[in-house]
Amino acid sequence: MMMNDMPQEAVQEQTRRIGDVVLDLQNISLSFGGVKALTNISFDVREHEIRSIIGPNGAGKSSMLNVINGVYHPQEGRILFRGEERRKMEPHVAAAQGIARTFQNIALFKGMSVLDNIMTGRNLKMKCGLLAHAMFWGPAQKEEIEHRKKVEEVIDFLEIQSIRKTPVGRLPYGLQKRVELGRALAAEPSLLLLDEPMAGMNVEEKQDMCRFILDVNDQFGTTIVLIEHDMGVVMDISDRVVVLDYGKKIGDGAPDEVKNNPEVIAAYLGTSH
Amino acid sequence: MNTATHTAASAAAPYLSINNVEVIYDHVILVLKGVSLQVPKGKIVALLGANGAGKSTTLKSISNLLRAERGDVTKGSIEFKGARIDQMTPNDLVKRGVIQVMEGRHCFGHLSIEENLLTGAYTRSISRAELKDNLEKVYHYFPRLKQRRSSQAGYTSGGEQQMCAIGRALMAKPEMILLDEPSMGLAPQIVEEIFEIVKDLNTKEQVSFLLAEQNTMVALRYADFGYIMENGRIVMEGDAKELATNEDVKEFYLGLAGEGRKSFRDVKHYRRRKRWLS
Amino acid sequence: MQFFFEVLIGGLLSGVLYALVALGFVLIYKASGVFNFAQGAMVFFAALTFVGFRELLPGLTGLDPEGALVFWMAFVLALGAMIVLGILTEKIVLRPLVNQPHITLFMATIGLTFLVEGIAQGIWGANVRGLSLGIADEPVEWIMDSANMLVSKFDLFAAALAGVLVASLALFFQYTKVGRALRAVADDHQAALSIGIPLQQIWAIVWAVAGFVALVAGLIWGARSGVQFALTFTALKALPVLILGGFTSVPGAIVGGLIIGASEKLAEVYIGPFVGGGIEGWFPYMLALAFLLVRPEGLFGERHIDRV
Amino acid sequence: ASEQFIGLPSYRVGPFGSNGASLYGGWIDYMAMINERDGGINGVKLSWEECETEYNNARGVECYERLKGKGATGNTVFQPLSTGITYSVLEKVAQDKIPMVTIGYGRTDAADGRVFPWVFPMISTYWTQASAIINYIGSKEGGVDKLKGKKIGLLYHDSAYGKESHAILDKLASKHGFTVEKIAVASPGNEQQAQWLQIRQAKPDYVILWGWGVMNATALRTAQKTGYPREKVIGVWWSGSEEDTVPAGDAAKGYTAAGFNVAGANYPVVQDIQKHVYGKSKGNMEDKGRVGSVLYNRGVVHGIITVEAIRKAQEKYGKGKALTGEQVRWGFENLDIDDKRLAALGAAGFMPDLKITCADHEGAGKVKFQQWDGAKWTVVSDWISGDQTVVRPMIEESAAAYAKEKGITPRDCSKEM
Amino acid sequence: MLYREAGQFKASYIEDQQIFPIRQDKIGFIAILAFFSLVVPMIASEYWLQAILIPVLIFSLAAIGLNILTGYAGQLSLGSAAFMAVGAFGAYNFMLRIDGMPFIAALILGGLCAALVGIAFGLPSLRIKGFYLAVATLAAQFFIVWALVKFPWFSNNSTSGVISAQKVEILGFAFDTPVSKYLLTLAVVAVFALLAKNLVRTTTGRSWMAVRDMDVAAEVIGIRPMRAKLSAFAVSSFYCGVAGALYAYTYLGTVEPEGFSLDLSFRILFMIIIGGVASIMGSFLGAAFIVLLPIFLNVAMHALFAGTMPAGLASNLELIIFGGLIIFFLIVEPHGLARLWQIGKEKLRLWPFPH
Ligand SMILES: Nc1ncnc2c1ncn2[C@@H]1O[C@H](COP(=O)(O)OP(=O)(O)OP(=O)(O)O)[C@@H](O)[C@H]1O
Ligand SMILES: Nc1ncnc2c1ncn2[C@@H]1O[C@H](COP(=O)(O)OP(=O)(O)OP(=O)(O)O)[C@@H](O)[C@H]1O
Ligand SMILES: [Mg+2]
Ligand SMILES: [Mg+2]
Repeated sequence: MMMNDMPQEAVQEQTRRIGDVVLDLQNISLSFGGVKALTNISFDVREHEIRSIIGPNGAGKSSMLNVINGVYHPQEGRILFRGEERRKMEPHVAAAQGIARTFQNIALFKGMSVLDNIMTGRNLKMKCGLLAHAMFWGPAQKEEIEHRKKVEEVIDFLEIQSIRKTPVGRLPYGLQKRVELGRALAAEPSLLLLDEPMAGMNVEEKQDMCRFILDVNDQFGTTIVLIEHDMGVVMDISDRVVVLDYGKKIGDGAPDEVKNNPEVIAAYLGTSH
Repeated sequence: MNTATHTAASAAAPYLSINNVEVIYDHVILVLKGVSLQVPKGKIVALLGANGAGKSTTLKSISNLLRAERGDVTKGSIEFKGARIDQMTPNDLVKRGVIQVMEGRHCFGHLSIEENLLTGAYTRSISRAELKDNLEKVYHYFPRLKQRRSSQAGYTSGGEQQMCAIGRALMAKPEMILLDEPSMGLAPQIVEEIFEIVKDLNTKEQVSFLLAEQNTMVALRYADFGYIMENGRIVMEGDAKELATNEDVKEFYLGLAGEGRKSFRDVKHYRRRKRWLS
Repeated sequence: MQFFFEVLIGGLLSGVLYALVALGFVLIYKASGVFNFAQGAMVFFAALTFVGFRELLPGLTGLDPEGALVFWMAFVLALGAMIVLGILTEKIVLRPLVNQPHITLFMATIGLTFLVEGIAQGIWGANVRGLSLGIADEPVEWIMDSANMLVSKFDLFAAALAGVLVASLALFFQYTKVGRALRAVADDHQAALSIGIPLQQIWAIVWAVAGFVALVAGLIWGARSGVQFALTFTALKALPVLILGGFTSVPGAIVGGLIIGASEKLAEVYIGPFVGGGIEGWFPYMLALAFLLVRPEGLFGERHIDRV
Repeated sequence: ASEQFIGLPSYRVGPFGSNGASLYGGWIDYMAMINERDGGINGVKLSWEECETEYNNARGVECYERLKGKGATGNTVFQPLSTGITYSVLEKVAQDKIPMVTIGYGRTDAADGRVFPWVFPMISTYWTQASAIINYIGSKEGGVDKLKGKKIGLLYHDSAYGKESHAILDKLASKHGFTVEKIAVASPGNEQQAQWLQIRQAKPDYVILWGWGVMNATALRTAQKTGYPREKVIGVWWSGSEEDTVPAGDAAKGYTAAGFNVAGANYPVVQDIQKHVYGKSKGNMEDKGRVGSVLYNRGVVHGIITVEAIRKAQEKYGKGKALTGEQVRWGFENLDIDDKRLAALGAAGFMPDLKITCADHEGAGKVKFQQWDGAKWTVVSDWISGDQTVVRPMIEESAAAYAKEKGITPRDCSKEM
Repeated sequence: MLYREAGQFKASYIEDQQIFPIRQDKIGFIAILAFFSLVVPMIASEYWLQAILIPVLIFSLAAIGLNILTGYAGQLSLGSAAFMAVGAFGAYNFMLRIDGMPFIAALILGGLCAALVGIAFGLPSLRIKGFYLAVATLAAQFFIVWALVKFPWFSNNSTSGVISAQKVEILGFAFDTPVSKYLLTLAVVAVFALLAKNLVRTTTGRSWMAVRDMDVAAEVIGIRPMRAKLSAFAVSSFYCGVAGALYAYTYLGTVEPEGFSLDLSFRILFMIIIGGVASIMGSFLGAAFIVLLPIFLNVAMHALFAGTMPAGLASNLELIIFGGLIIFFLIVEPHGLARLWQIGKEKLRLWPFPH
């Protein structure tokens, strides 16, 4: 009963909502010393879609995300974001343009509480200066409270009310992942990059996480780039999938297409799937 | 329902046994509330449970790495091959054949992959040739590592680091491996491979395993016996095959509801979980 | 020009002496990630213990106080003391602090500095003592004669000694099992424990070796300026060497030493007069700082890895 | 009976702990000797308490405050033995009415007692010393007029202390027509290669060593290494103790240094200490071999001056009574240790005669020179005075500036008794 | 069960954002402040005020400064004493050279000088990390002290390099007694501590901590490491500078550049490590501990061994115990006294149940 509230129109709506290309990566190459992490890779991401990147370990998936938000600077290639070409750019500029992300090896601020971690996500939107903060009076206080409200919304959304004040270092892995998602969401990004958000989770937790991702995608229209090794998840929730192997693109398309691509099967999925 | 299997497990002379262990972090945070479990010789035992249930803590209390995190075993005892091991140093434990592969990789970032593997054999005094043999064996299991052998481990990808950590433990030639979330962050193919390796080591070299895993499906497929942990307590135990068919387990840990696997897209967003104990 | 080279060579040779102290830091840092501020105090302790025994022994044994036998007996006893100090440090200070943040360990070594200074002076008294190693601190004659340039015999001897130490330690770290384990420990205490590397043993070994290096440095420096409390300040000379060479590199210590020594002396002679002199206190630090801006991990240091 | 309390802010650890041990040893031993031999000063026993400062200003101030109220009449004299601490308590002592005695260190212009009634930089100030050293060099050259055209190197500790030498030497240089080559050594001074190569290059006729701590031994060592004759190196009194020459070993042989007291254990006053204090195994020195060393004897000088001032004050305020700080100050200001008194104290030739007045808190203004022969110091000159015609105006000028800054009206000494 | 937050609910975020969301804490804080500003001046002796309370307060302020940089922003610095020196000499020169300069303004200007110097020496932190940076801050330590000695202008050409602080007067009231100096210090320190507390719990503080915990991640979410690090250097040096000025004006009265030695920098570092990294309260606890410990040891040694032990040995024993206690405290609680306090509170919350 309960599992059937997703009516048929919703599925149609999904196909409808996908818009134009927002992020276009053209001929990206990246190497570290002798290691070629990415070789001549091109793909695009459309507005509102969930775009997954899969591939074996060391294929260059994380490096790809790092290229998108400016942590790595590719030696070759062009990146077009909302039609603008971005040459060398710094991560905080990407953040200012509405790109947020989570990390493969949790990169929360260990010494801070959950609340503070998520509050940092709103950093970009806060305008008050140092002196105002020191006084904590008038505008600074108002601003703080206002943003706190937003953050509480995120906390409610992710159902982590009970651990608000806990230092994140003490949380189990799965919850840390969720907090990290919260931090990214707090920035109200238009493009969300998720690097293995479900690693180390059991099925139930993965289901929760999927739900969050889908809801974000639905409710806020956020475009999502997702790296994930759980094929069940990837095939179920993505709109299109890119497959990387040894830094090269070996497949790109709808989940079903990719799943049946022999090259992908050989390189990644293996026969047991 | 699980009394029968329980006796079965204890009947096969316990090799590693944990009795009623209680662990407190930082003098105030009580994490394990009396955990008991056994690993029979030559078996693979899976320790399952949600995030924060205390799986890693259990493993660390065995390998005695807790103290480095200001955690303490305040009650209970841990025995391996009939001898108490709760006061031993990790070094002694490794020499006795118990080694842990920690969750979260923990490779030595500044050492190359090969040096990482070589440090794994620190406790053994073996000839150069034998060392080389061992190294080759690990490379045989993980060909990817061979390709990256001279890269600094800190710069390799997440999955490569995971392989490195497991390979490093294998270099110690252990009899009992405590594997903490080996599948985390690995490509499905590799997960499968790793479990094959586990099985291989288990059958060919009689290595016993206690593995904490979130990937219940795979874990139960390879394990002989399973424990399910919630909130610092063991709430269910049984033969792996039985657990895999248990309805609750199926629903909550395998995501299989009645008629089979359900799409992630369709799972509803409501609190489904029934807690055995909270 | 002759003067320039004289200053240059003098500087290079002094630099080697700085490197000798820096080496002790590198050893411990490399093996445990601990920035051992007590190294200076250890140099003092070692030298003081050595002269202490050297004064004591003739009275006890009736041997010739200037003889080789007394020298070596004192050396061995002092070395023994350093090893004991190393082992105790491991037991009392480091073991309980495994896996703690580096700054905590750093602070602990500052505490250790007080402890070691207090113990050294408590045992041997605060007296300032002379120390002669039997190598005169005089110019090498033929260089003096042929080029009218001043190159000290003593400094040459010290440089050679430092060279041997550096070479053997570098080899040890790179190619032996224990050396590898030492580097592993520095990266991740807990992971090192998990694969059975006996941290205790490893640390005791390193601290003992660092003690040996401190003893050598203490003898050389003690012979230069007397055995007195100020030997602890040699640490301050070693720090810029250390950052320039890289905390984790044994050869870096020597190269850093050479660079710092030479440029500090040249700066004092050629820039000093314009700003009123006495710039040796900060110049090496500024130089090292400027250098770091180009290479944040020093010349040969390991890069800080932060991958996301 | 009553007791006279003296607070001792001492330093026995840290880089100068070695110096401190000798100095405080001599001082405490002298006071102990007075108690043992004479039963105190007219029956008033001396009592004291040490307070470790580690040569650190903040701790010095804490010691000052802590010691201030101790004893029946409070602390009656404060002798910080650190210029930094001297400055830190300079204003406090006037408020608290505790005389401060700084012998051979401290604030030079405090020699003007009209502006600094509570401070006594006795025997000789740095400026007087510098002038005396030039006079000594002059005497070796056959008269100060022979200094014309000579070059004198000044190797100084690069700190406020070292720079005390600059103004006075510049003045003397222009007066006598020599040049000064100033070379700074960064603290602590355990490396002087560059400096001595510069000296080797400049070839000065003499080098004045204005050092402290490890800098001294290193200077002598490096002088040897660069071939500069030690006979031409003249040290100040903080560079002229066994603590400076012993660690330099052979390199110190021939080196000469100034001092306002001499070394040697054969003076009657030291003999008395040996007999009455060490004889009863009550000595303060852990290393008895250092009794009679320069710094030990300097401590004895501190003791003598302190005791004599109290004795003097008792003459006015009542013999056999414990005095207040204010009363002891009078004792200091009217101190007059002439040769006769010195002989009576068993210290003839041990320290210069000393007469303090309301205007002149320095008193003697003389130093002796001693040469290190490789094992001990031997006196090589008589008491040599500084050139007061140069020094005194400088002091008065500086003191007047201070008085102006602080709004102090100098005392009129003709009205003081 | 005195210490319980149960039953205290917060109806608005304003309430939850307060410095002391728990009522007992707030009452405790007010009580402590009242005690130190009303009771202490009446009962404390001159010695306590002058030699203990004033320095403890001043060092607390310096420790807060260092804590901002090291504890909150994660940039290890060994140059705090030098920044104090800049503050002291800065304030001195403003007082000296500008007629009618109000003291408080000079104090703040001195702090601003220190902040500027701090920013200059903070620039390398953009590239350099960890101990490399720590050693690099030694450059500041040595260079600043050298410059203050070398250029007589800073000390108004005093031959000895020592400056004597001018009289402190605010609105015609002269602060020249220990009590008044103490109250002035207390007021300045309390205000600045409050400001610091505000800073660290708002965006500025969060961006510092973010950079400390993981600078790549911080940058990715839009925090500019440069701004965060430099602002931390500026604010930290400002605090140290103000502390330095107070050190000169309400504590010692006269200061010389050499007084701001590396030793002092270490002492301040000890304060934050022993007190508690990233804790304002820890800064106070640490300062009190490090100021009091040597004094306590010295007094104790005299009480116990006066006369029976050679003086040199006694002094060395003090040193040994001091070092030993530092290590002991680090082992017992690596997170400092502030953490012990917190654990105490947590236990109190659970009390009488063990868990
Ligand atoms: N900063 C770096 N320096 C050197 N090599 C790097 C760096 N970053 C990535 N690499 C290399 O690039 C390759 C791709 O790495 P990346 O992390 O992108 O893989 P991945 O696809 O995310 O793998 P995984 O699924 O295991 O996380 C790896 O071989 C890795 O070693
Ligand atoms: N060092 C620590 N200090 C305090 N609490 C800790 C510490 N380590 C773990 N915990 C707490 O102990 C509980 C159990 O943690 P543990 O890591 O054992 O769980 P887990 O079952 O391994 O979870 P996961 O699947 O996320 O790895 C968690 O609630 C965690 O917050
Ligand atoms: Mg990755
Ligand atoms: Mg775990």
